[in-house]
Amino acid sequence: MISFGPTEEQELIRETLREFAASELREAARPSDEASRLPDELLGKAWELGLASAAIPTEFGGDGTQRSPITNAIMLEELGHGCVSLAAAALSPSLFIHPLVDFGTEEQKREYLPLFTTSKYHAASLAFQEPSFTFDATNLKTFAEVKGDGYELSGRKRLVPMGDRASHFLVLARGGTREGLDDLEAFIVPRDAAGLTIAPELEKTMGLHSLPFVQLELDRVAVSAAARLGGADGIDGRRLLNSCRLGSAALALGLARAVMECAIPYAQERVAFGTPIARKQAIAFMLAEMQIEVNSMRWLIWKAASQLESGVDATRATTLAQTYVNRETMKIADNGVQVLGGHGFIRDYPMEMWYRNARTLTVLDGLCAL
Amino acid sequence: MISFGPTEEQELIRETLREFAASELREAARPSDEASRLPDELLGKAWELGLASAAIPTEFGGDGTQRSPITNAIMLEELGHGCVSLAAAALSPSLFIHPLVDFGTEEQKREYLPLFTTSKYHAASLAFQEPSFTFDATNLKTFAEVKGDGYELSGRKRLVPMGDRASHFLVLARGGTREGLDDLEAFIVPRDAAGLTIAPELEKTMGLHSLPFVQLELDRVAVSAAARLGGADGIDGRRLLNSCRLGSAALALGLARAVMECAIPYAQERVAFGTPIARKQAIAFMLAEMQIEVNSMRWLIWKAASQLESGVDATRATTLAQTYVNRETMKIADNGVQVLGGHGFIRDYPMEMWYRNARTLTVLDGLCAL
Amino acid sequence: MIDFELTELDQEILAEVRRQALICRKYARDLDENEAEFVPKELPEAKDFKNPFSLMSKHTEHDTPLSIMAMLVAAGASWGDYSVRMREDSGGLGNAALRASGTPEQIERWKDKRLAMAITEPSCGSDSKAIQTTAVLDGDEWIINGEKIFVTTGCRADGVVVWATLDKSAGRAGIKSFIIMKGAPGFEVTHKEKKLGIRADDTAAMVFKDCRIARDHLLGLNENIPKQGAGGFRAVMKTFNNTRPFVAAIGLGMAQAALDFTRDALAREGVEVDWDGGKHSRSAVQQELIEIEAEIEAGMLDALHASWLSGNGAPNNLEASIAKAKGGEVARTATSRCLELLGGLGITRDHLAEKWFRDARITDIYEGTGQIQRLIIAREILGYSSSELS
Amino acid sequence: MIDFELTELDQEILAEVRRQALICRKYARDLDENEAEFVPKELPEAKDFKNPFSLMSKHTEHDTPLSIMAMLVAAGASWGDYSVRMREDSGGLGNAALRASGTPEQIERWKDKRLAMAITEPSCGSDSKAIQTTAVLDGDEWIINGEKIFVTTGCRADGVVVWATLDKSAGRAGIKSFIIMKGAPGFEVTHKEKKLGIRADDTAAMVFKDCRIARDHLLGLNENIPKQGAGGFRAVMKTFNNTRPFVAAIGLGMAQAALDFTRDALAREGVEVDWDGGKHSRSAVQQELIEIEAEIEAGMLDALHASWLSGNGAPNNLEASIAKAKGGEVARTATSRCLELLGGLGITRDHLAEKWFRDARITDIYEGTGQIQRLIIAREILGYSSSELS
Repeated sequence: MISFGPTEEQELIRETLREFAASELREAARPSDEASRLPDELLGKAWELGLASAAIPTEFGGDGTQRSPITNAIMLEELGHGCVSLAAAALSPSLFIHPLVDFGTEEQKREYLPLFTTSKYHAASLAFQEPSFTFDATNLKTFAEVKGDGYELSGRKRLVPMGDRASHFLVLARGGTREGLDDLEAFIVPRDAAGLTIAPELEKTMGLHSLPFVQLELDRVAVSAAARLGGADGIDGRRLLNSCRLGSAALALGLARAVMECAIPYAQERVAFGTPIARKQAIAFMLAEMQIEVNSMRWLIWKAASQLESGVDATRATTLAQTYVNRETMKIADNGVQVLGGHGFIRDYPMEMWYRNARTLTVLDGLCAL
Repeated sequence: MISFGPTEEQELIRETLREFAASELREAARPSDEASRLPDELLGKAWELGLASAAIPTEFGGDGTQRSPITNAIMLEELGHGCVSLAAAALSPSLFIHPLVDFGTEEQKREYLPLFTTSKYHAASLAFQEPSFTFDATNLKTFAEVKGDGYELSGRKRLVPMGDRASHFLVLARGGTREGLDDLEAFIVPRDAAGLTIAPELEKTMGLHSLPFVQLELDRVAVSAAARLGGADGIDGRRLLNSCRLGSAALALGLARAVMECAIPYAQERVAFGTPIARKQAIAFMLAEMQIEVNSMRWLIWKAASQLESGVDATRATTLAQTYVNRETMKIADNGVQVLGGHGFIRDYPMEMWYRNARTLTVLDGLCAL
Repeated sequence: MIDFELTELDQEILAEVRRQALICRKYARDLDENEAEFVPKELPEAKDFKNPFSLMSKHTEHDTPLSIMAMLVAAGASWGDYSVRMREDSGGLGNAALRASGTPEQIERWKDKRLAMAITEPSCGSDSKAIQTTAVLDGDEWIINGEKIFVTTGCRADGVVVWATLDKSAGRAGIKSFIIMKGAPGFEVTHKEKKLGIRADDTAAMVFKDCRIARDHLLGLNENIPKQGAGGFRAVMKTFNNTRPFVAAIGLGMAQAALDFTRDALAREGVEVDWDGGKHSRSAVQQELIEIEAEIEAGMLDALHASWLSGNGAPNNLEASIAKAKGGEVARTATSRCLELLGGLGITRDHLAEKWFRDARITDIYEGTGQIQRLIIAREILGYSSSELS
Repeated sequence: MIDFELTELDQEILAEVRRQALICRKYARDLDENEAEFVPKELPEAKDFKNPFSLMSKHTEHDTPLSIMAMLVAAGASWGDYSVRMREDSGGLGNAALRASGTPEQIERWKDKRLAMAITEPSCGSDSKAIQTTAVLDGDEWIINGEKIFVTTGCRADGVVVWATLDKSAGRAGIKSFIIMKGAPGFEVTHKEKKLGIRADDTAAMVFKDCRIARDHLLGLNENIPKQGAGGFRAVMKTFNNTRPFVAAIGLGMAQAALDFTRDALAREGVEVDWDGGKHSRSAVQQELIEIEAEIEAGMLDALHASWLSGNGAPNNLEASIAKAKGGEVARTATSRCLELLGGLGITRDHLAEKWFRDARITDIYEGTGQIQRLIIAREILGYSSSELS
């Protein structure tokens, strides 16, 4: 039955996070960007909202509510509205937790989920991106080879979020036994694994300055059979990717809405040629276009998230949503800069930061999971 | 030396054709479209302008001026400004004449070029398009097989312009001996060749109503070795295709300019909400966009044509021009309809015809040659 | 609860719509070529046609509500052929206006008539303030004088709802809606437009020359001209709130038809989207198919959202215009992009793709162009009046 | 004769530009990170730098004229790094204004100074009528009061050409240009902007507080305020006709740099455009590469066309705005599309691609936004005044 109505609980969560985003994230966004520094106290505050433990069943110490991709999409939009960079940092443990909840064996859940149920932010991450301009999930260059009872992982990963402090990485690799996404496997690799070299992204990124990225080099990293996520069953690679892609898309939606909500009052206040620029069709139509696309993006994300939630294959819906959201977010951020003109180009306003963040976010999958 | 200045002769030709297009083509365009009928008398008048014989050297009875793709681009823009459908009909012999001038052996030129130097319009055409939705010039399904001293041609062609009256077809086929465009060959096939079946396009086309198209079926059509264009040397398939693609692009440019020049006065005269709609930024910016792209298209076409003229490989420049022109022409025609609103949708105005013609023209290569 | 799944009943209804649509499609080409009226009830197959909405009797609160189903049914019908939809239901925009603004007696009196809506005049588009058609009360009769164009289904309708002004100096507040039935003295349909598309659908031009109608033919019966504000005009405009997403859905049905045809045609030649791959494993054509599908999906969700709001009695002026703006744009661009993908064969009249391209183009023009919709959206989000942003 | 081929001399000049550009590129990252001034003359390699225009001494009538070469040189320099160009020539926009509006004596006096141009104020963008900075004659001195922002190269310039009004009630006709050198009493550079891009290039905010300058610092020395028309304003605006295509060319140089980098990076991983193939033989990425290249090419040809006209002494107000509108749009979209093609690696600061994306964004903003350019274009083709279309 088609409905666009959030539950009362979802409305409540939305309100809470909207306030948090406005009071905490938005405030910290610019200083963190300028300093390329992630404020630890903010991670702590975000953690207290229970973002991580909400997805963890009570039996493993979590809050046990049903893991809901739709609720997550609503949450991520709000956090992204505050600051996508800080939001991604706060939520990056979901890259580890959600796949574990979705695919982990009983033992894996018991071993790792409790890490995230204490009162202190605990970092873990997903290693997905690789050092190739033609990087494609169907064609990873990181391989897992069966060695004895376990596996040996070899390859290079880049742009691993929160990798500077993650205690564990979920490393995506090819098993080499099947085709395309069917061949996708995930391995739990502790930070101190032999053969794993972690280096910061020395040159940093254009946007998302407050999100620390690292590079991983896996030189025949030996892991036990128990490190293979899902054990003998492995994972549903499509579901994992869809979850990550929709996570980024929901953040982007929040960013796009932030741009719009900044451009509207600016255009109303800014007077040129004797009249507020918002009263000029060229500007007014740009703003209208933003509203059209913010709405459209949200429904595409919700539809894909609802498929993820009901367990049907959401690959097609996710591809549609991601393709659309990446393009429209960038267009909105670009037009946001244009509405502000010179003020869109200087760092006194948040717009140029959003422009950089939009372009950075929309070329990366896997900054958080839905 | 970079220059955008036409020669005096080119200016003169432009003026002449602009007048002809305005007085003859524009007048006949709508009645021909409604009746799906090509007025013979118009073909005669166009022929008298010497469009065909200009490219034919004096030794073969032509006017002998240097064949100039740049001049042709200027001409085609003007004729397309009048009516692309009638212009394509008037110029379709160029599809046969220009390749013959460019690649024909001495014997081939002597035999066929004089057909076009009389005072009466003489139809010949190029058979290129095939019955496949994934049609691609690098992958033709019409083959030429060596049989004895000659060749046997087999395959199916569609949308052959002026095929209802063409005395000869230049049939594009694969030789089967080389890769991609290097394998492209052209054969001169008379209308009455054994094994050649000519059928009208029963269902007609959405636009270009006055241009008669036919389908060809080649069932082991035997031709002599002398029918192979260029003899033992064959042809430069790239040059042939570039010439055809730029021909269509130049026509499209004329059409786009016609749309703009109709939309501008309409928007100035049409009053809504108490003011001419041209004074609203939403409309004014659409018109400005049309002018930007009409200019941009013209320079891209001229640049590619100048490469064709100087004999260097114009494939890259042609691809850029064609890609750009196809997209922008369609956008201009689409916005032209939008500026006229309801009047853009009814057949009292030329706009809806240009919209159909634009979409039709921009999916077909090879309606005339530059 | 946020949900996008169709229930079994939803699917059953839409399956019936599609079954009929496929039958009607067989006649579409011929009717277009002949610019002929299209009455599905007279098709040989029509005796088996069920009214899809009759299946709604089985409807429970777990099924998708009627407001949303109406969009899906509209898109499903125009997926077959644009004209099918127009012929199936009992009337056009005029009936919607009657339901929105008529008194209970008026609604009862004319509910079974097919009513077109006559707004546009030769010198005004969406600018209702500029309406020149006048209504003057003469005893117990109104005398109507004026000219209307672009009256959809104006030829075959039983009557027309006409916008006319009681007092030009009063602006919008002076505009009233009148029901004028065919046969009224001085009412003449002068012209049937020849069009780019929707050719099997009549578009009329009409003249009212001292046309006399009874006093009770004023919709709503309110003869007052309020001193301030737009008077009943707002209520009249509400009619359009409901039709805007509907019109978008119709356009999107055609866009979906074009995409489905294109996808099938290309798939038969081995070109299909691999949904697993990223941008580096896609062909240019696959990428284009994905983008077109995303556009249509976005437009359809906007239409469903606007109708979901209205079904809940929530205001949806903003969302109705979003749906119409997006739907109108998608209808024109998606069909055009499909033709580009199909190449030369797509523009032949062998297939209906070229017809859908022509038919769909009206979506961004009628019932308020995309530009008008963007003005409405911008005014809503900026809190501007129509004089502050014009 | 219509021709697009570069002569040997043309190519020699551009090769020298490229050689220097590649050297400057080595320093670009560091200067961006430190938001530092960039003076190529001080680079270790600079002793070998030739002024490319010095090669023009060999120029004949068969070579591409200077007006066009200036565009190619500008694009060639910004292909290396945006800041290279700004530092190389002797001045900024202020020098162009001096040349356009100064008396011979004024031109001679200040020709060797680097002059910035101060137009924008905190409460006005491109709206010159709204200028609040005032100039009042007091004996033989002008007293200037006001605030200016977005003054490109305002920090390092030797002086500034400032727009100020003699009489606010006179509108544009009251606006005059004054040369104010650094050190003038009451003239203070208050702020260096931190920016998205072109960070090695200073953008200043400045204040004039009872700033006194000699009477002969009024550019052109014409103190009259014409009763009708815009007075000398038209002449001042002519300055921009010459700079608009130039600014476009600079942006397009960056776009070309991004495309070349992207093409090379992808080619090293085996992804290259096959120019022979049609759309059915192209990958999505190849198609995108083709479209970006076509956009850049179109923009560059528009810039060359506008400069060809001005070189011939022909009016080019329309074409200059076409070049700026197109160039500005291409600069922002092409660099953005390239980053999208490069994926995750493109947004790291390992490479300059992300810098070009940031730098290029200014192209569609400064010296008249894309919206202002479209207004100019529309007015030209519609024959409207600025009050008829605003």
